[in-house]
Amino acid sequence: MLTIEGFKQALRHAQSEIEANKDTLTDLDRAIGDGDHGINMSRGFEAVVAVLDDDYATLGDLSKKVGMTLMSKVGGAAGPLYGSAFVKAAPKFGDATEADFSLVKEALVEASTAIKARGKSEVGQKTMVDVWEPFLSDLNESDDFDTKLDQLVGATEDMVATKGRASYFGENSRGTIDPGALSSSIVLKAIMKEVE
Amino acid sequence: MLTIEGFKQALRHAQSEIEANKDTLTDLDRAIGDGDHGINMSRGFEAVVAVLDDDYATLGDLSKKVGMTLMSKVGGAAGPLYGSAFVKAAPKFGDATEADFSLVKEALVEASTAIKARGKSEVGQKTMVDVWEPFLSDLNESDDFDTKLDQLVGATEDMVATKGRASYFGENSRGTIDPGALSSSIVLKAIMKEVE
Amino acid sequence: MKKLIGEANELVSQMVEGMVHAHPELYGRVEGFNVICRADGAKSGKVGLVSGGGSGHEPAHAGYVGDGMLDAAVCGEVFTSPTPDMVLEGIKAADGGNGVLLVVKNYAGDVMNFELAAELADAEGIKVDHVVVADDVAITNKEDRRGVAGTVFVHKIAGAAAASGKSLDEVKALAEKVAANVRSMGMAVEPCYMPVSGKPGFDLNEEEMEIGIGIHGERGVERKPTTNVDAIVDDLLDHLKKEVSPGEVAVMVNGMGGTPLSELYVTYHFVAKKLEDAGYTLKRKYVGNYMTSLEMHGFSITLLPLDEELTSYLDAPSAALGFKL
Amino acid sequence: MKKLIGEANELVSQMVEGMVHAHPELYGRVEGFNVICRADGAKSGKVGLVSGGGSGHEPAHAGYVGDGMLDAAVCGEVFTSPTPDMVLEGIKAADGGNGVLLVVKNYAGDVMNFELAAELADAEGIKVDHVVVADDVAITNKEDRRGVAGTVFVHKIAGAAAASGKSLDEVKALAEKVAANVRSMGMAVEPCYMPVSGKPGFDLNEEEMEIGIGIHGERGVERKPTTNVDAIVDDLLDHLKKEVSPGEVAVMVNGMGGTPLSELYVTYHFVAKKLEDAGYTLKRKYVGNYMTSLEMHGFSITLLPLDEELTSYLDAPSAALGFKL
Ligand SMILES: Nc1ncnc2c1ncn2[C@@H]1O[C@H](COP(=O)(O)OP(=O)(O)O)[C@@H](O)[C@H]1O
Ligand SMILES: Nc1ncnc2c1ncn2[C@@H]1O[C@H](COP(=O)(O)OP(=O)(O)O)[C@@H](O)[C@H]1O
Ligand SMILES: [Mg+2]
Ligand SMILES: [Mg+2]
Ligand SMILES: [Mg+2]
Ligand SMILES: [Mg+2]
Repeated sequence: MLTIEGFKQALRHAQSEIEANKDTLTDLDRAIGDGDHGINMSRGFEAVVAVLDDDYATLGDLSKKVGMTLMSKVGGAAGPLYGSAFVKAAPKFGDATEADFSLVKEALVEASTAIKARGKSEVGQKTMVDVWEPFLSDLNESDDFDTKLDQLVGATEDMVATKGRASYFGENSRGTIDPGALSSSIVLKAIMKEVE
Repeated sequence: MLTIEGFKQALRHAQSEIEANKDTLTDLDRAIGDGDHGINMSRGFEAVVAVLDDDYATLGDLSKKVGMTLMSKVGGAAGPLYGSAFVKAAPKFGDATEADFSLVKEALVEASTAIKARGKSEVGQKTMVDVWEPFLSDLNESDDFDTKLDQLVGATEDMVATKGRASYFGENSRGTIDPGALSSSIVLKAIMKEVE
Repeated sequence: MKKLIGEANELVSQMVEGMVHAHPELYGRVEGFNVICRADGAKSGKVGLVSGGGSGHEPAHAGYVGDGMLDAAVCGEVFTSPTPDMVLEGIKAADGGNGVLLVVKNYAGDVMNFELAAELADAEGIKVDHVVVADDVAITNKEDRRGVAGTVFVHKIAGAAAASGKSLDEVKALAEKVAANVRSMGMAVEPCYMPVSGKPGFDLNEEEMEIGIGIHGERGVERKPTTNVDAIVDDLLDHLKKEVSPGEVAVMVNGMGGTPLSELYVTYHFVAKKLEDAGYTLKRKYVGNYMTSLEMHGFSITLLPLDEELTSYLDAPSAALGFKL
Repeated sequence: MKKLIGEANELVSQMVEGMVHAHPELYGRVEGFNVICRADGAKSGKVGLVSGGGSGHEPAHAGYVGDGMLDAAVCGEVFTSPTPDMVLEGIKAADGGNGVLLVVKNYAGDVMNFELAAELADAEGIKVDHVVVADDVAITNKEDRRGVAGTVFVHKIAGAAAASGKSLDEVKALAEKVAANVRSMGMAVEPCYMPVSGKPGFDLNEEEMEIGIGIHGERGVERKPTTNVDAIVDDLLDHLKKEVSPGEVAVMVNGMGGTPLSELYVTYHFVAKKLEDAGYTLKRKYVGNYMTSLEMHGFSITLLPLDEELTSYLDAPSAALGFKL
């Protein structure tokens, strides 16, 4: 069950993991992008943590607030993508104050759909979509979420980017993990941990 | 006896020595100036060598031409100083086609006076004047010119500059030989060699 | 990495503060946002023109705010697209009641954030349209091309059209005409350094340069041994000439921020000679820092085919500090 | 050291070539010399204004040629005073029959070469006078002070006075008024590299900066651990405030050539705050690259006390690319 408190806990946990991986995210983006993904995510999740002290009546309210915060603090490509994800997940959570596995999954599927729609992207382009979509497509409550996420992140290493800044480097984008894939796995791990 | 051919030979020799010491001159100027003295002198003496193929009727004509060439090719502080030196030495050489030690010395004293007048400088300020003036003040035909010049150049190392760019560094100008002193010794050595 | 800044995370805000303080006759700041607008407010009846993006490209974009060019510039964090709420503030500040055109450089982040802002503005009843600039021929696939220095010509021409009283559709059509035809390509011999992380965009050794760089510190599409600028210009022009036919053009030699102006004029000297030899007529010429990448040492060349219409808008008066005419 | 140039010894000539080609409506070149003059020639009856010095300071000096400022700029080799014959060509190109004023920066080489040129011009019957600018407070002894960014204010004010029809004596008196009162000081975190030798002006490690640098790559008068720009500004202002009393001033934050404009505005932000707190009124503000030192990364601050006379000349129109008004 994901409670409002659990959701908050997940977001705090995501923030501390992003902080711990800030340099890694930035270095990955430096290799196949513009070197700011760790900085952007860190700025965004710091702002998210700052709004967690407020009270939220529903999971939907919290998710929407998180999305709006990310949207107005992250910037870059990741901002609208993560922002849309949480904003679009909100109606699925609706007025619920706690969500079981299947509601969480449904909300996350909404989030994933929002990312693809906003980014006009699909699986196989070496973006965060390559974590969100396959992770959710055949997700079971009994899965080892972390292992699955790690595999998906690792799989982006060998891909050639066709979306986002990494696509500028064509074949040379191969050999580096997509930074957005890694940050997505951090966020999803933190949420799934609270659902377990 | 300094003949016209000998004067030309001296200038060619000066040029090749300046070329060989270009980096040293530049590095000295880098330490207590703006790092162009070797470049300026090299540009100037290359131009001097280019005018040596012409015929000159008198030592005076040649000295004047050398001065004008240096004036219009060296630039910086060294240009007007060396330029004035050779231009002002010219009337002393006058119509002579060869000069004995005492005429050469008289002409060089004129040159030294011209440098001081143009630079509004005097002995002890850590400039080329610290080579020209003491070298000429008690010069005898039997002197070991090279050794004397080397000593004078070396003596500038411990001076504190009060003229030229090196003066900006005050006490910190101590410990480096004055680049103009070194280039002056090169030029004077080359000339004295042809007088011997 | 050495930076002449205060706290890295206050860089953009202090820069904006400095700009507005230095040029109060020209600039206002939208309270609480890193958004620069006209000191005298939106011009009633005029189509508003808004641009922006990450910071670090100065004088872009605030340097193009002024009579005859932009009405607002939205200044994101360094090399990071501004957020939709910021862009919305820019739109509101530029809205004179006759619609607002957004000039967007073709980056996933810029496009998404500006689109989101347009949706928000729409919801508030402001008519908004946008044009996407993608002039960087270093990228083969046209759809993925980055918006770089050519964007400045879009600002200038769309700005002059808006100032002359054209409608939103007309201004947009002109902006699209420029965007469709302008082409650029850049290179660098030294990277820039990200202020927050302190890291260079790429690591080059003494004998290497990057060809086909973007303006966000990203690596070029090709790494080569350094040569003199004569040969580098050949290289960039080879790409550009494939897409811009000989004829009358505007040419821009744009510095990346850390390039001495003397080098830009030497570079221009070669560019002009080679283009004229190849049958181009350099009708308008621009040399300087127009769209930079912090302290990157390098340059880009931009070509815009000119007709009378574009030329007259290019020559129209502009009060913008970065393009004063 | 990486340079975007052709042959190093042709740098200045190719730069001048590039400038004249890019701006034919503004510039002419004195045939065979690295001297830039007005495209439309000397203005009959107007006092001519000539400046120059070593190259590497762009936009100085050619960038200040234009209606309302200079009539000719003499471009020596990089960081090397131009020779008397070159300066003479500049004087001739600027002579409109009513005398010529030379604006000379206080370096032994500049002073001697310009003086020699004045003697030559005098022999040709041209009335020439000169003013020496020595605004750099980093040097304690006033006579030895270097001429740095403050020179730009002399160009502007003397240029406006000449354009308004003042006599040689009047223009000179105004130039001397500016020179007597303007004060500057600079610093750098990265050196510049001499194009011919390829060597840096000084070697700094990652934690050091130079305070009190000149504009020829020379070391500063003090080497210190790097700090943020807030503290650096305090340091420079401490020196300047000793010599310029609170009151109405023009302030210039000048980039050394390799400094991003974003950093200059952040720097200006601190400068403005601190000066205002100390009782100065910033009547006019200038932020940008005015007097550079190749790709050096650093800045200088210049203060000029203003009265109504100076202010009106400062505000007068100027067509010069580096100071367009
Ligand atoms: N069109 C897109 N669709 C999905 N994800 C994208 C898209 N463009 C970029 N991304 C993701 O965003 C990440 C980069 O984010 P970030 O560095 O913060 O933004 P920017 O690229 O603007 O600097 C990439 O690693 C990628 O996962
Ligand atoms: N006023 C002066 N009088 C005599 N010699 C001087 C004077 N100023 C400079 N010099 C000499 O000139 C040398 C520097 O020449 P150079 O580097 O070519 O010119 P610049 O200083 O203009 O770069 C100094 O080492 C010094 O010997
Ligand atoms: Mg990025
Ligand atoms: Mg020197
Ligand atoms: Mg970015
Ligand atoms: Mg010099």
